Amino acid sequence: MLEICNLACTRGDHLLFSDLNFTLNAGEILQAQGVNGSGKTTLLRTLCGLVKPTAGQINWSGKNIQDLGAEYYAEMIYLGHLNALKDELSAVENMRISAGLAGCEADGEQIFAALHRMGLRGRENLPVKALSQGQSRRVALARLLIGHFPLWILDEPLTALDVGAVQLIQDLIAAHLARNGMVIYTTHQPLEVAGVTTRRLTLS
Amino acid sequence: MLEICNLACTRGDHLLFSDLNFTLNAGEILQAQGVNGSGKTTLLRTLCGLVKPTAGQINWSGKNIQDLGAEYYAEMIYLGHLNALKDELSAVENMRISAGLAGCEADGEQIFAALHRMGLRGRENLPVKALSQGQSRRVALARLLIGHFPLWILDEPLTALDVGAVQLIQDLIAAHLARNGMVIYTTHQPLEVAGVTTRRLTLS
Amino acid sequence: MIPWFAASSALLFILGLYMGFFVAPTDVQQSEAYRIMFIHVPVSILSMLIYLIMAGYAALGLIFNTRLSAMMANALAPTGALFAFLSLWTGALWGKPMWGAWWVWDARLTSELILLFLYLGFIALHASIDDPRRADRASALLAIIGSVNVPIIYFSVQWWNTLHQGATIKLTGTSMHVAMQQSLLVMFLACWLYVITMALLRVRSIILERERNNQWVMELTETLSPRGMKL
Amino acid sequence: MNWSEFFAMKGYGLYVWGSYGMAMLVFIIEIAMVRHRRTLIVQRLRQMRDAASNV
Amino acid sequence: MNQKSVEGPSLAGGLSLTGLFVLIIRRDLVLAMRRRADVLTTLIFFVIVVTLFPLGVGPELNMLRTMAPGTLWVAALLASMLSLGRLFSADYLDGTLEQMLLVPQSLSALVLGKMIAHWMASGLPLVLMAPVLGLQFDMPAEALWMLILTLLLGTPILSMIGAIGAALTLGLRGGGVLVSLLVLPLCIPVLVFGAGAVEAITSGMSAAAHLSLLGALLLLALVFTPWVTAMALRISME
Amino acid sequence: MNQKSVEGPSLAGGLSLTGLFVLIIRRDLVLAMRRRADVLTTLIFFVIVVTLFPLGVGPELNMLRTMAPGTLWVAALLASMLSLGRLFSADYLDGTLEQMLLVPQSLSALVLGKMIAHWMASGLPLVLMAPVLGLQFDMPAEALWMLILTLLLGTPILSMIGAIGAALTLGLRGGGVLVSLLVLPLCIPVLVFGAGAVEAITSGMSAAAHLSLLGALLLLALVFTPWVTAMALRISME
Ligand code: HEM
Ligand SMILES: Nc1ncnc2c1ncn2[C@@H]1O[C@H](COP(=O)(O)OP(=O)(O)OP(=O)(O)O)[C@@H](O)[C@H]1O
Ligand SMILES: Nc1ncnc2c1ncn2[C@@H]1O[C@H](COP(=O)(O)OP(=O)(O)OP(=O)(O)O)[C@@H](O)[C@H]1O
Ligand SMILES: [Mg+2]
Ligand SMILES: [Mg+2]
Repeated sequence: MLEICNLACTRGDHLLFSDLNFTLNAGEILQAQGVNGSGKTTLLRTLCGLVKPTAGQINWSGKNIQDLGAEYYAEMIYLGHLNALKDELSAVENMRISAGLAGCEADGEQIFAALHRMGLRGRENLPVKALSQGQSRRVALARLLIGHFPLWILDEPLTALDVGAVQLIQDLIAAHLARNGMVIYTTHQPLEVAGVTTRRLTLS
Repeated sequence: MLEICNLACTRGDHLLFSDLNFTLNAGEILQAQGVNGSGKTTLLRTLCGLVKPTAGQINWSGKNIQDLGAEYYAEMIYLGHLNALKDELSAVENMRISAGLAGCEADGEQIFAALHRMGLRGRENLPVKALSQGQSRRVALARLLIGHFPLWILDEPLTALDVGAVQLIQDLIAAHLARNGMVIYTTHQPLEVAGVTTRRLTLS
Repeated sequence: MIPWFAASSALLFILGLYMGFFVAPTDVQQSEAYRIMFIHVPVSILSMLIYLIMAGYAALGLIFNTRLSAMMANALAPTGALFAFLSLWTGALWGKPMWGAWWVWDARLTSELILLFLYLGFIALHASIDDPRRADRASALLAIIGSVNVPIIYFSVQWWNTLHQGATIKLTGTSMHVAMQQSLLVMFLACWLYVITMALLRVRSIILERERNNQWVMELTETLSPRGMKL
Repeated sequence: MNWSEFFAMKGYGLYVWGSYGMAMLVFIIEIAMVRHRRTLIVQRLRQMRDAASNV
Repeated sequence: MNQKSVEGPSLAGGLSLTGLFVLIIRRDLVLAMRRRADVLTTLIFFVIVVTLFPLGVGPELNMLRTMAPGTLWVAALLASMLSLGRLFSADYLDGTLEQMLLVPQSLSALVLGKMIAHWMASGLPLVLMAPVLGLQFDMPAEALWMLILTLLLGTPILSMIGAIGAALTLGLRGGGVLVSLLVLPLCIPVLVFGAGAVEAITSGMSAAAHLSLLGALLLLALVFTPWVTAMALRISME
Repeated sequence: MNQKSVEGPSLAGGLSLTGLFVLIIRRDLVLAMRRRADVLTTLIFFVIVVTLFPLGVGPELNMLRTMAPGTLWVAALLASMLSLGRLFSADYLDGTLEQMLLVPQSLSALVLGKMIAHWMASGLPLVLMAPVLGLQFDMPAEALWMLILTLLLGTPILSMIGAIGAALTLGLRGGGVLVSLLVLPLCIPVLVFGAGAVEAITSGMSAAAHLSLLGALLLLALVFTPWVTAMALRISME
C-alpha cells in the first residue's frame, strides 16, 4: 500500500505541487493527469525516490521509502520516458540486464516468452539501434513481464506504440490489477482498462 | 509537388517497402501508417534525402531531389523524432539557431510570438533541459511557425503533447494546407484536420 | 558587522605595511627582497587554511543539509583561489632573485599549485551545474575528497622531491627579527579579516540570489539602495 | 632614506613591488567583482518586485 | 505470458549481491567488446602519446631513458582519464542509470562492479602494452618488471578515483574535460609513487617503500571510492 | 501567429552564406560561454598535463629545459584532441546535426564556421597560456615568442584535421581505430614542425623553414578540411 502525505515538490523557483495526499491500495490504478509541464514526471520520479521532495513523505506498507531503500526497490518497477536500453546490445541481452537490475534472475526462455508476448518475434537478436521507435519501447515494456512487482510506475508507457500494442498494454495492466497489483501512470493518450475504474489525480 | 516513383528501401536484410508510388500536390496531406517497425520513419528520412533509397526516385517540382540539393532544402522542413534542441540553451536561443539552419532569419519578436503561440509563455528563457518532455516537443514544433516552407515532413509530431497542444497542431496544419502547403506525417494517435481529407499510405 | 571587519582589515593592512617597510630592518642575506615575505607568507598559509574551512562548511552542509553552510563554502572558494594564485605569484617573484628561477619543482610549490587546481575544480564544478541544490552537494563531496587528498599529495610530492636532490633553499623562520615577526603577524591578521569580509559580502549576495522568491527578500528589496553597500 | 631609493629596493624593486602590486590588484578586482554581483542581484530583485506589483 | 515468473513471490528468483556484481561486470565487458573500437582507442592513445614524446623532444637515448618511467606513467594516466567519459555517461543518457539507482541490492556493489569492468577494459590493456613501449626507450629488464607491477597496482586506483569524477560530472556538457580537471590533481600521488618506484629501480635503489604506499592507496580506494561514487551518483541524478 | 513571417516567400528573409557562417560561429561561441567551465577546463587540462610531466620525470631543471618545447606541444595536441569530442557529438545526439545537413546554404561553410568557433574556444586560450607555462620550465624569452607563434599557426590545423576525425567517428562505431590512425599521423607533421621551430630557436638556429612549412599546412587545411569534413558528415549520417 502506497501512502502519500502532504507531498510538495519544487523545481528551480517553481512550486510544482504541494499538499498532495492519496493512498493507493492493492488492485487500484491511478493516473496522474495534467497539461505539459504540470509535474507528472516529477511526481513519478519522487515516488521512486529519485527526487527528494521539498516537503511531505511517501510510505510503502506504512514505512517511509527513504528508510526502506532496497526493500522498496525490490517491490516496484519504474519505466521512465527513456527506454534504458543499450543501443548496441540485442533485445535479449538488454532484457537480461534489466531483469538483473530489477533484482530477479531470468532465464532465456522467460525472456523470449516476454519478447514474443510484446510482438517482437524475429527481432530478438537485432541490436536495439536497428529497431524502430515503437519496437524499442516494446522491449522496454517487456520488463514488466519478468518477475512480479506489486507496484508499477509508468511514465507515458504508450509513446510510439501502435494500436495493437496499446491494446496489449491495457490487457497487461488489467491482469496485473487482477493479481492485486498497483499501477500509477501518466499518459496523454486514452488508456482504458476493462472492468476497473481508474482514479485520476490532476496536477495543475 | 512531390512525386515518388517506384521507391524501395532496405534496412539490414529487410525489404521495408518497394514499388511505392504517390504524388502529393499543393494543399494535400498524407499520413504514412503502419504498425511499429513497418518503415514509416525510414520513408520520411528517405524523402528528406537522409537515407538513399534502394530503388526508385523522388522528384520535387519535377526534378530529382538529389540533384536539387540546397534548393529542395530551402522549401521543406523536417521534424524528426528527436527534438534537435540544445539542452543548455534556452528556448529562444534554440529557436534562433533552428531558424538559421532552416535558412531564414528570425527576429526576437517572431520567435517570441511563435513560442507564445505554442503555449510556452514564461518558459522562453529557461534552458531546455529544465523543460518537461511535452514542453521541449513544443519548442521543436515552434520551428514550423518561422518562415514559410511549402513541404512539412513530421515524424510523430504529437508525442508527449497534451490535448490542448494536439488541437493547436491540428489548427496549424489546417492553416498550412489552406495556404497551399503540403504535409506528410506519421502518428499513432488520432489527428484530424478540419475540412480536409487526409490521404493515407499504409506500409506493412 | 561587515563594515567593522572591513575597517579593521584596512587599518591593519596600513599598519602592517608601515611596519613591514619602515620598521623592519633590511635582511642580511636577502637584502630588501625578503619584504615580499609580509604578503607571501600570510597569503600562502591562508590559502591552505581557507580550503580546510571551506571543506568543513561543505561537510556540514552535506551532512546536516543546512543551506547556509553550503553557501559559506561557496563564498570562500573564490577568495581561496585568489590567495593560492597570489601565493604562487609572490613566491615566483621571490624565487627569481633568490633561486635564479621563477619556478622550481619543490614539494611546497607543487602542492600549492595543486591546491589551486583543486579550488578551480570546485568552482568549475559548482558553476557547471544549474540546479543549486545539486551543485552544492556535488561540490561539497569534491571539497571533502580534496581535503583528504591534500596531505597525501603534500607528502608524496615531498618524498618524490627529496629522492632526487637535497632540500631547496628555503628561509627558515628561526632567526627572525622581532619587528619582522610582528609585522608578519599584523599582515596575517589583516589578510584574515579581509577574507572574512569578502566571504560575508559574497554570502550576502548568494543568499539574496537563492532566496529571491521569499517574502522577506522582497520586503528587504525596498530598503536596498541600487548600489547596495558601502565598503 | 629617500623615495627613489625606497622604490628601488636595492635593485629588487621589480620583484617587491610586483608582488605587492599584484596583491593590490587582486584585492581591488575581487572587491569590484563582489560589488558588481551585488548590484546585479539587487537590480534583478527590483525588476522582479516591479513585475510582481504590476500584475 | 510466462505464468511461473509472474506469479512467483517477489524475491523468490531474486538475484544475490554477487549475482548482480557478476552480471554488471559481464555486461560492461560485453559492451566493451561490442564497441571494441573504444578499448582500442584508449590503447592507441597511450601508444601515440608515448611515441609523440620522442618526436617532440628529440632522439637522444640518454635523455629518453631518464624520461621513460615518467612519460609512460603520465601517458597511462591520461589514457585512463580519456576512457572515463564512457563509464557512466552512456548509461545516463539512455536511462539505464536511473534503473541502476533502483536496484534492490547495494548500489556500491554495482558501482564497484562497473569500476572493475572499466579497469579490465581500459587499464589492463595498458599494463600489458607498457613493457613493449618501455623497450622503445631502452629501459632495462628489472625496470620493465617494476613498471608492470606499479601499473598493475596503480591503474585500478586511477579507475576508482576517476569514477568519482565521472559521477560528479554526469550530464554536464563538456564533462569529459571537467573530469580531468577534477580527477588529475587527485591522482598525483599515484603518479608520483608509480613513476618513483620505477626510477628508484633504474637508479639501483629499493622500491619497496613506494610499492607499499601504492598498495595502501589501492586498499583505501577499494574501501572508500565505491561508496563515495554511489553517493555522487545519487546527487547527480536528483 | 506572426503573419508576416508565414506568408513571406520562401527565401525572402533568407539567410545569406555569411549570415549562416556568422550565426554558426556565434552559436558555438555562445554555447562555449554558456559552458564556460568547459573552455576553462581545456585550458586547465593543458596546464595540468604540462605540470604532470615534471612530476613524473623529476625536477632537474636542465632536463626539463630541453623537454620543454616538446612537452608543451604534445600537451597542446592532446588538449585540442580532447576538446574535439564535443565538436559534433552533442549536435549528433540531439538531432541538430540532422537539421544541419538540411541547410539550404553550403554545408562546408557551416563546418568551417564550427571549426573556427572550436579553435577560438579551445585553441586560442592554449596559445595565450603557453608562455606562462614555458616560464615554469625556465625557457628563454625568444623561445617563448616562437612558441606562441608556432602554436598560433599550428592549433587551427589541429582543430581542422581533428574535425574530420570527429565527423568520421560519429556514426561508425567500429571506425574509431581507423580514425585515430588516420588523424594522428596527419597531426604529427604539425607537432614536429612546431616543436622543431622552438628547439631551433633555443639552440640558436633559424626557424624560418619550419614556420613556412607550418603556414603552408595551415593554408592547405583551410582549403580542404571543411569540404572533406562535410563529406564525412554526410557519410556518417546516412
Ligand atoms: C611560487 C613559489 C612559491 C610558493 C608556491 C610558495 C608557497 C608557500 C607556502 C604554501 C607556504 C606556507 C607553508 C607553511 O606554512 O607550511 C610558504 C611559506 C613560506 N615561503 Fe614560500 N612559496 C614560494 C616561493 C618562496 C620563496 C622564493 C621563498 C624565499 C626564498 C619563500 C619563503 C617562504 C617563507 C619564509 C615561508 C614562511 C613559512 C615557513 O617557513 O614555513 N617562498 N610558501
Ligand atoms: N530549473 C527549473 N526552473 C524552472 N522551472 C523548472 C526547472 N526545472 C524544471 N522546471 C519546470 O518543472 C516542470 C517539470 O515538469 P515535468 O517534467 O514533471 O512535467 P510533466 O507533467 O511530466 O510534463 P509532460 O507532460 O510534458 O511530460 C516544467 O514545467 C518545467 O518547466
Ligand atoms: N540492420 C537491420 N537489420 C534488420 N532490420 C533492420 C535493420 N535496421 C532497421 N531494421 C528494421 O527496419 C525497420 C525500421 O523501421 P522504422 O524505424 O522506419 O519504423 P517505423 O514505421 O517508423 O516504426 P515506429 O512506428 O515504431 O516508429 C524496423 O522494423 C527495424 O527492425
Ligand atoms: Mg513527463
Ligand atoms: Mg518511427
